[in-house]
Amino acid sequence: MIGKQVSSLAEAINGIHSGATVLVGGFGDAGTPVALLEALLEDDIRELTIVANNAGSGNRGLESLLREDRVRKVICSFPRSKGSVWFERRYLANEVELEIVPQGTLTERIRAAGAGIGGFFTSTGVGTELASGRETRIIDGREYLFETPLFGDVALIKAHRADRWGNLAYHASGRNYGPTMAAAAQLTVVQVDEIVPLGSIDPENVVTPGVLIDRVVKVEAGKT
Amino acid sequence: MIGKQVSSLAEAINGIHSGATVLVGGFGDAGTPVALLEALLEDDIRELTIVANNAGSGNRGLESLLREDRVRKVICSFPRSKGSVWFERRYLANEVELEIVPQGTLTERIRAAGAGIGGFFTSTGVGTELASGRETRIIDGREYLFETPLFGDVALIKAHRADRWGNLAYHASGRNYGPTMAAAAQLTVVQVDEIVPLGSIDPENVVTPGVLIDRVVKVEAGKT
Amino acid sequence: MSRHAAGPSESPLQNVVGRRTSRELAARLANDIPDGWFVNIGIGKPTIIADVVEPEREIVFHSENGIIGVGHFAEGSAQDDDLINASKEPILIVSGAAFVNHSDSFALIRGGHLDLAVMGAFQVAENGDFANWSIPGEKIPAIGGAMDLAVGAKRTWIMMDLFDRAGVSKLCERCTYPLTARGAVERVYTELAIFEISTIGFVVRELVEGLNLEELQRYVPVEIRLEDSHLI
Amino acid sequence: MSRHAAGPSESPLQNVVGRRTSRELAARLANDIPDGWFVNIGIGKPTIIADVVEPEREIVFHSENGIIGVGHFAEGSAQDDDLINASKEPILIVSGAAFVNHSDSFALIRGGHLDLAVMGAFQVAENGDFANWSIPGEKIPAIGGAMDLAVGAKRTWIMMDLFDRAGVSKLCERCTYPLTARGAVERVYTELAIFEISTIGFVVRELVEGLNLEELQRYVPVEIRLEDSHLI
Repeated sequence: MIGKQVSSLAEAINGIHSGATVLVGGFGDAGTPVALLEALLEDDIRELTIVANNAGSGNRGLESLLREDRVRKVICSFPRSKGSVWFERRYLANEVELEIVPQGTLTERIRAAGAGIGGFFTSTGVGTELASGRETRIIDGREYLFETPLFGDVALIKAHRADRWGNLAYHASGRNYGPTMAAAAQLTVVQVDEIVPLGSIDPENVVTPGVLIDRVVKVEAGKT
Repeated sequence: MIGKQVSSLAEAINGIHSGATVLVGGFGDAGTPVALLEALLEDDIRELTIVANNAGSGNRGLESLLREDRVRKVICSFPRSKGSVWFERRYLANEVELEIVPQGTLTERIRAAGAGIGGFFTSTGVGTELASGRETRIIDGREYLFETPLFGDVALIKAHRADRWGNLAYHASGRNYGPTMAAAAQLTVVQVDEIVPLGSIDPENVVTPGVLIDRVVKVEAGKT
Repeated sequence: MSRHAAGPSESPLQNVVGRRTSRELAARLANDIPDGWFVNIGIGKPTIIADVVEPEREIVFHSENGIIGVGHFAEGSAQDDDLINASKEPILIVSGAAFVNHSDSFALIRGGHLDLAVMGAFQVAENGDFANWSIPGEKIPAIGGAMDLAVGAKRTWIMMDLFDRAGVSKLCERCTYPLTARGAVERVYTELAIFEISTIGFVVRELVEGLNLEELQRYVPVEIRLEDSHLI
Repeated sequence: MSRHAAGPSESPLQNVVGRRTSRELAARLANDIPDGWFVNIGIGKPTIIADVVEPEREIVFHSENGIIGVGHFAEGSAQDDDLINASKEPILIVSGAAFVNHSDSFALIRGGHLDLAVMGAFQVAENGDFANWSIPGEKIPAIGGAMDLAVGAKRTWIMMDLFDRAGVSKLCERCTYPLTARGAVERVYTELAIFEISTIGFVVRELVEGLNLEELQRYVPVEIRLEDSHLI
């Protein structure tokens, strides 16, 4: 019987090692797997490369990992975020590296990793300093940059509802990077608000199919 | 007020010209916009390039267009289909051209067109005769083929339900190419079973957002 | 021709009577958007547009974090942590809205499916180049969706203060900050004037009440023309 | 060593007592799939697997037209025109199923998310190459999802008749038909025997009742070995 639920946050993050590349879902606080990120603090996991939209949001989650000096590098689109201070401190002290990527390129690179695409051409960033030294190509008269897939060792995402096969439904703009990141990591762990019986998510409305999910952990509302 | 519904099949296909490249949704009969395809016969539209999974299915739709000699070329993955004979006749008589594309590459090329991707690398087809004379590249030790976007002048698709903004929900495996093709053509026309009031498709369950849709026409069940 | 930038102490032309507040400017911009357009309203000031648009208008507002059909800002108990715009402010959605994932949201953007993107800028040049992600010497850059929107949306309009905090004009001959995109900007909406970028550079489409071209030109270090001077 | 192909009139070894029907072979193959695997069952014979799998098993069957969780074939009034497998046959879905669009379905395939793909073949070579889309001289090629599955799924097993209609072995030293993929095949399930492809070529994992290796080898023009002969 397929049962992807695990009963504790410790079990959910078991096996995540120092030095891992971690895809972290969320845009601002929406869809951010705060409990999973906080759980990483319980283990001695360091030197993480974090791939996320923001370099922290609010005062928990990535912000905690940055504060506790667990992060070696952040690959993100928009580091600045209200209420977060630790990325800036670490960055200005040269204690964390930043790779900044346009948001659409970030999500498309993660998609490529999950979809078996070896690389792709996008016009985003053409003519900017991000293009400097990069492979470009004119296709049908338009200039494009070559971009490569962005894989994670782990993806930590949040959804609203899961069944025991790992089928997921999200809530509102909490969906954001979840469906894309779920496909792009060796190990995909989901924090959900509720676990429902198999078959109770309408097959038409499953947003992320369970085939992409390894572990599901329910987090009580208060603990998020 | 945004109102994408049109009241007749004639209006739905208005402006489609001879020589157009037409993306046609459907896999077998599921999700095939038969009424829209049959409507093309009413006008003197010829020399079409058809992009579809199959070169006809059953005895209507693409099969009718092939029978009536409206098709110059078919770009598809699996031409053979039970109950369809006209593609084979035309093809063996050199009256229609065939470009055969692996199914995943077909849908990804259409996605690229709709998603502003100038081209991409896939391993599908490596080492086969489809790779002959084509650009290849080794990325992280794996060999890939370069593939280009596949645009349509028109996309004809079928969905189950639409609202007046063109938001769509599908039924079962009738979804197939619809969401991808909707984004890849200058003009996207949808045949639906029913038109529902704005707001009655849950925002979580809209599969194709109306931004991609130009015209919606309701086709009575009897009229396929 | 030498033009003078204002001093660093405060923004010029503060006392022009018709000077628009952000909400007034957002409403003015909304009036220029045709019904039926799908419009990204980015982060910061442009997000106000969805809050002030007249209720009978049907413009569909897109937020790059996967919302098609952004409505008003959400207040009090209507706020939902998972329903925020790209500025991370709580919002409502309209009837007919749809949620999509991030990859699909940017496929819409890059694929040319949005009629318009409205965003802020640090600098806009008369050739349509603009810069809004990195200020040399400032601490941390932040791109967000701006580069994708600028190359992907059918049109880019900038909505911004005409002067930066030091009182320096954001309209310029050529951008000196790192570019977001080349030649993308069609229009610039500011608190004092609305500009179009044509092949001859900045053309004033509208000056607010109490402001004339000569006065404005004194603070803008690149030539600005009135619409009827196009062919001169 | 010379080996003889059967005559064109009919398939060899028709009368072997343990020769499996397609449904028996599908059930046999299903027994080799671990619980919890996500498995594409392509078109043709492999689609039978989802119909014969034991009800207590939890194997999730994928059909490339966007179905995750294929169930039994649908009969009578349970048939739905929009719910078909990749062979275009009406099916049911299981509890826990999900529908995805074609691009997402092939992203799953190409991205390496399926544990196994089972498909038919015209030829399978001892180096793992196989051919199943085009027969030179035949009229119309048809690729479908085979090339994507062969490079994308973690494993490829072939389920096919051992001999073609002319009675010629489909197992061969090297494919002469256009390849679907190089070196992809791990196992071959046929009505008479089950083979594994190892670094030394075809290894017999199972012969049906009433068949011995020498007898089978007479009709197969490439060396086949018993499992325990690996190191000889």
